Amino acid sequence: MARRPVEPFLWLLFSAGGVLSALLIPALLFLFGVAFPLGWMSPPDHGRLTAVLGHPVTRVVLLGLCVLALFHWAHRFRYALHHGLQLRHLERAISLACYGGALAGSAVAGYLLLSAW
Amino acid sequence: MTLPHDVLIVGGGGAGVRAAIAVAERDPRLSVAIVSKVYPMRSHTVSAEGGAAGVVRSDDSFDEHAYDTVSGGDWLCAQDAVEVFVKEAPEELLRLEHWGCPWSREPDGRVAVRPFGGMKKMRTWFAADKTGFHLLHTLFQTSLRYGRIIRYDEWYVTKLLVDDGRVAGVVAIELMSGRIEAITARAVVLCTGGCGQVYPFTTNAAIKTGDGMGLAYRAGAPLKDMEFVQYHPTGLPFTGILITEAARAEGGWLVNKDGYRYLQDYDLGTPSPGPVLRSMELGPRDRLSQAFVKEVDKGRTVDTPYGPIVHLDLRHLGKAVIDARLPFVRELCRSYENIDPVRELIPVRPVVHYMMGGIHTDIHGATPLEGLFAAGEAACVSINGANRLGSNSLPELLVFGARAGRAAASFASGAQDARTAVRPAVRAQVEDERRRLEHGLLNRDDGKEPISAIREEMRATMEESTGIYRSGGSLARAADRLSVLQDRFRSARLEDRSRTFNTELVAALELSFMLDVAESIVHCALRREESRGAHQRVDFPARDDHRFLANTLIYRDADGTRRVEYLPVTITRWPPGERVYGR
Amino acid sequence: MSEKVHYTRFHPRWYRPRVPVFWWLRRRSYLLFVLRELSSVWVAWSVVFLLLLVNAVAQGPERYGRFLAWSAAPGMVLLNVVALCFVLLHAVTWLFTLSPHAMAVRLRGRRLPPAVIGVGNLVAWMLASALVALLVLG
Amino acid sequence: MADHITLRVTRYRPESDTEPVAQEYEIPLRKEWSVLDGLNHIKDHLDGTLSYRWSCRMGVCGSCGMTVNSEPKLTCATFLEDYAPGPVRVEPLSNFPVVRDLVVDIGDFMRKLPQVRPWLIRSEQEPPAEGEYPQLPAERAEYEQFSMCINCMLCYAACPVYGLDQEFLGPAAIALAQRYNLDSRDQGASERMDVLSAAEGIWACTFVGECSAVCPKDVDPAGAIQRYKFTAAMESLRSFLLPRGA
Ligand SMILES: Cc1cc2nc3c(=O)[nH]c(=O)nc-3n(C[C@H](O)[C@H](O)[C@H](O)COP(=O)(O)OP(=O)(O)OC[C@H]3O[C@@H](n4cnc5c(N)ncnc54)[C@H](O)[C@@H]3O)c2cc1C
Ligand code: SF4
Ligand code: F3S
Ligand code: FES
Repeated sequence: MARRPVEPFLWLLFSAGGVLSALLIPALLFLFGVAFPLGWMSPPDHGRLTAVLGHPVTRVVLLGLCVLALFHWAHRFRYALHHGLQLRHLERAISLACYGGALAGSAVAGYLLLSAW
Repeated sequence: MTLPHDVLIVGGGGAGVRAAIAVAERDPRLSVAIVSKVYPMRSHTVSAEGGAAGVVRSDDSFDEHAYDTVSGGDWLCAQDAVEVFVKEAPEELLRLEHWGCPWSREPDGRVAVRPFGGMKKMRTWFAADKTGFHLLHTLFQTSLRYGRIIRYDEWYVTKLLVDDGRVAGVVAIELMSGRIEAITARAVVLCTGGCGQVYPFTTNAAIKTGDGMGLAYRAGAPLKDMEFVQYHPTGLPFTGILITEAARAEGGWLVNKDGYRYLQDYDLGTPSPGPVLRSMELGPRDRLSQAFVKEVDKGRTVDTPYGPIVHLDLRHLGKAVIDARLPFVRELCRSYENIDPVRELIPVRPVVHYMMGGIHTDIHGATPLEGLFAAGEAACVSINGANRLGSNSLPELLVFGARAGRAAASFASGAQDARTAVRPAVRAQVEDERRRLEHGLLNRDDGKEPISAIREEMRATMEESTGIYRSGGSLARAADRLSVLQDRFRSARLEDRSRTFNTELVAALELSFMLDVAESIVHCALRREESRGAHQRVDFPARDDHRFLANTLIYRDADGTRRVEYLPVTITRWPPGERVYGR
Repeated sequence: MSEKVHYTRFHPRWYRPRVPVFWWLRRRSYLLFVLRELSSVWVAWSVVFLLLLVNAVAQGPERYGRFLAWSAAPGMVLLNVVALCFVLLHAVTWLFTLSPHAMAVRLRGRRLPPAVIGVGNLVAWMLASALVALLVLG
Repeated sequence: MADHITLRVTRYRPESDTEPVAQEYEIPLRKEWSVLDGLNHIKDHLDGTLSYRWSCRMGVCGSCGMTVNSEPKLTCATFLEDYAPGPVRVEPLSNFPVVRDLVVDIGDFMRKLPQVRPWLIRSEQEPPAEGEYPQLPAERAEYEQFSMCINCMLCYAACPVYGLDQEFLGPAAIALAQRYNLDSRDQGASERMDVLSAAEGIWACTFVGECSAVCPKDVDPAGAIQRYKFTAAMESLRSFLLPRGA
């Protein structure tokens, strides 16, 4: 039987991403994606956000969230295509696209959250 | 094509799998195979609930277990076999523990024991109330370790091959494909279980049709003590599903329609709130079932569409005890009766449960037919006598399954003679059998009635004549009716001509075994003119040690005639006495 | 049976049903499963959205203002409402049905029942959300 | 309540049919009848050629699994009354090859089962004479749930991953491996690791969870698999960080 040595690590990333995104994303998305745009609440001013984001802990946490959530997506989406659409013959291409995408996204996130400040 | 082995085990229940492991451990060179008409883990051992007896506590002794067994069996037990049994039972149960059986535990980590009917001490090991389930799955899974145990799952054995007075193998049908093959062996061990299906109302699974008893009987080996059929006092009405004796052992009460604990009226002791060993609800099964019939006669039972019932009351035990010790009872009551025993009374009535009799064997599981061995409920080593005590059967499977396996292995190792090739006489038997199955049953065109009608009549006949109480007159009438049914079976009709998984063919073969078994039960019961244990004759209400302190042997000779003989009971240390409960 | 099965005269072919491509439309629970899996796409979208926000804040007040305007466009709001639904589906299934079964949390030697773990997760989720709101809203 | 109900039973006769067809039977509707009682009525009184498996009729032997109105069920523990007024569709279990009528081939599971070594492994086997291996009630409770599996195959019929990929070890086999892994008396977890953490083992499962939803014995194979994923991942992490097995 083929043992895939990376599978456990991918799964750990997937799981950690699942927990973190479940804990944090609903609130963030609710605020910035729905509540502020619809005017239910007034958005914080620029100064406040810079202050919050200026703190390295915030940025590290956000980076963690982004990276893990992206790997969460990659892993889950890969299986969704694999089983949901029965695209098993495209397995390699799908894995490449998914995990590759997550890696690329992580790089962008890293740049935005670490170097751009 | 023939499939050759050294030892062939027919039956994948507790006895069969234990025997197979014993063979594999005894002699690794032997080729051992299990044939079973169902996957082993579907065998009926899986349904056993209450527990398995074996002496473990320091306040207990082998002698006490032996005495309980012998007196419970109304002195019809072979006492040498009982002594072997009580001694080896704890060893076997421990071995099972080492194989992973999840026995329930005491707070300190030791194996727990519970009281059981007819037992003077707490010695019944249990795994909640799914003991048989855990026991069978543990055995089966352990057997997977022995890669050399070959299995023929879902093969149905139709005939024993006998070559010059010695067993040579079997003929079997592979159900998936319908192919009929000879499986040859130097030794055959029959572990095919009981025959409760000859009765209409039974705790036994659909597969318990006495095939092995029929196979042995037709091959010339005698059946023993067939008149002793155990009724379990607490089955659910309609389905016959068993409510385990453990329910009473944990403190359940049997009450009649007035809420009265009626067992006190039948010399079984006086009621006390908690369970008392060998008393009241913890009396032996024969006596409890008989008490029920007397209650019916007194009009103190409750009438239902499925006959009269009494109630089993567990409510005072409380939810915690029921969930920890009797979860399966609760599950069964909820699904099949729509009641919750935590709050409601359970309707129960006696139900056919176990066959004390079976293929006659010695304490090594050997039958009088050379090379043929038997163990488990199919066999009668005579440890159960006229009435089995609850929780003695599971250890019996282990002890005598292992013994029969070892004996068969030794026999097969010793029989390494020139008989590897199938001899012409055997080949002819195989051809005959093939013809009977293909033309006599599958493809016959002159069949008349469907088999289910014959089966229903057989069952009704057995219930009327050979129930808890019997009489000479009704037994004689039953004998006549059964021989008519035998004739009718010979012109039965099968609708299903398919080769693939033909369950109608299986049902027909099972029916024909059951008819033979039913006849042997009725004839043995007719001849035993006394009342003992589970055999109660209204026309001979007393035990008669003068004439009948003997085991019945019934033979079928080559010309098809029946012959009944008696074998004196082996008595080593416990002379016949009075059975005393609750005093 | 230890031998391999052979198709013979007596062994006609078995019927091997094929799984249809849209197998997950055949049962409600399967559909829910597929939706649950697809929530990951919306999780990924949320990450993108957040990164755009971070980028805008980093570029100064004016870019931040434009970001707010852009996110208030009807199309964007609609998109984010859908995303929020999926993200909530993810949070609910992940925290309350999946992980309670996947974890064996022990307290004083006893395994906690899944329901208790679910309640624990609920508390954690509320705390995390409150923290986010506090940081953002001040 | 009507006194009859229609069973629409899937028939497949391999000698003559190329694919399954439905056949209807009208049977009496009795309060206490299970779907299995209905099938037995058909077999005994209406059509002797119908094939299906059953034995204990008390939900413990695991023979009688079929698909009832699209759900995998033990037919002996599923009651006709709950489906009144009908009709009730009775089909073979999904994801398995159909041998005939309602009989499917579970040979695949029977071949996989020994691979996970579902037996107690000890570095040294002590003779029974030395007494039991002690086990506290709490230790027994650790694995009890996973020891309740009756091999009824409902979980395989419900698991879409198994339907798509027959190489997948499947819920019950993995749950049984976990039953032994979590048994305080067992020392064989490392021997089971290779098979379980193969691609066709735990990693193929995407936690659909239907296996646990349909399990009649509350075994929760989905939970068993997820817990094992965690164990296996931690094990990999450990051997990655401490490659020399320190
Ligand atoms: C509901 C219930 C509860 C019980 N509870 C207890 C209890 O608590 N304690 C206790 O000690 N005892 C109990 N018993 C009794 C005990 O369970 C049985 O006596 C015992 O399990 C019989 O085991 P066995 O191995 O002899 O046969 P079984 O388990 O019945 O196995 C028979 C095997 O033979 C095979 N077979 C039969 N005919 C053929 C054929 N023609 N061809 C091929 N294979 C064939 C079958 O496939 C099966 O594998 C209980 C019994 C019942 C019915
Ligand atoms: S895990 Fe449950 S559904 Fe699966 S085989 Fe075991 S008992 Fe049946
Ligand atoms: S349904 Fe299948 S995918 Fe996993 S959780 Fe159960 S095995
Ligand atoms: S017949 Fe045994 S589980 Fe249904």
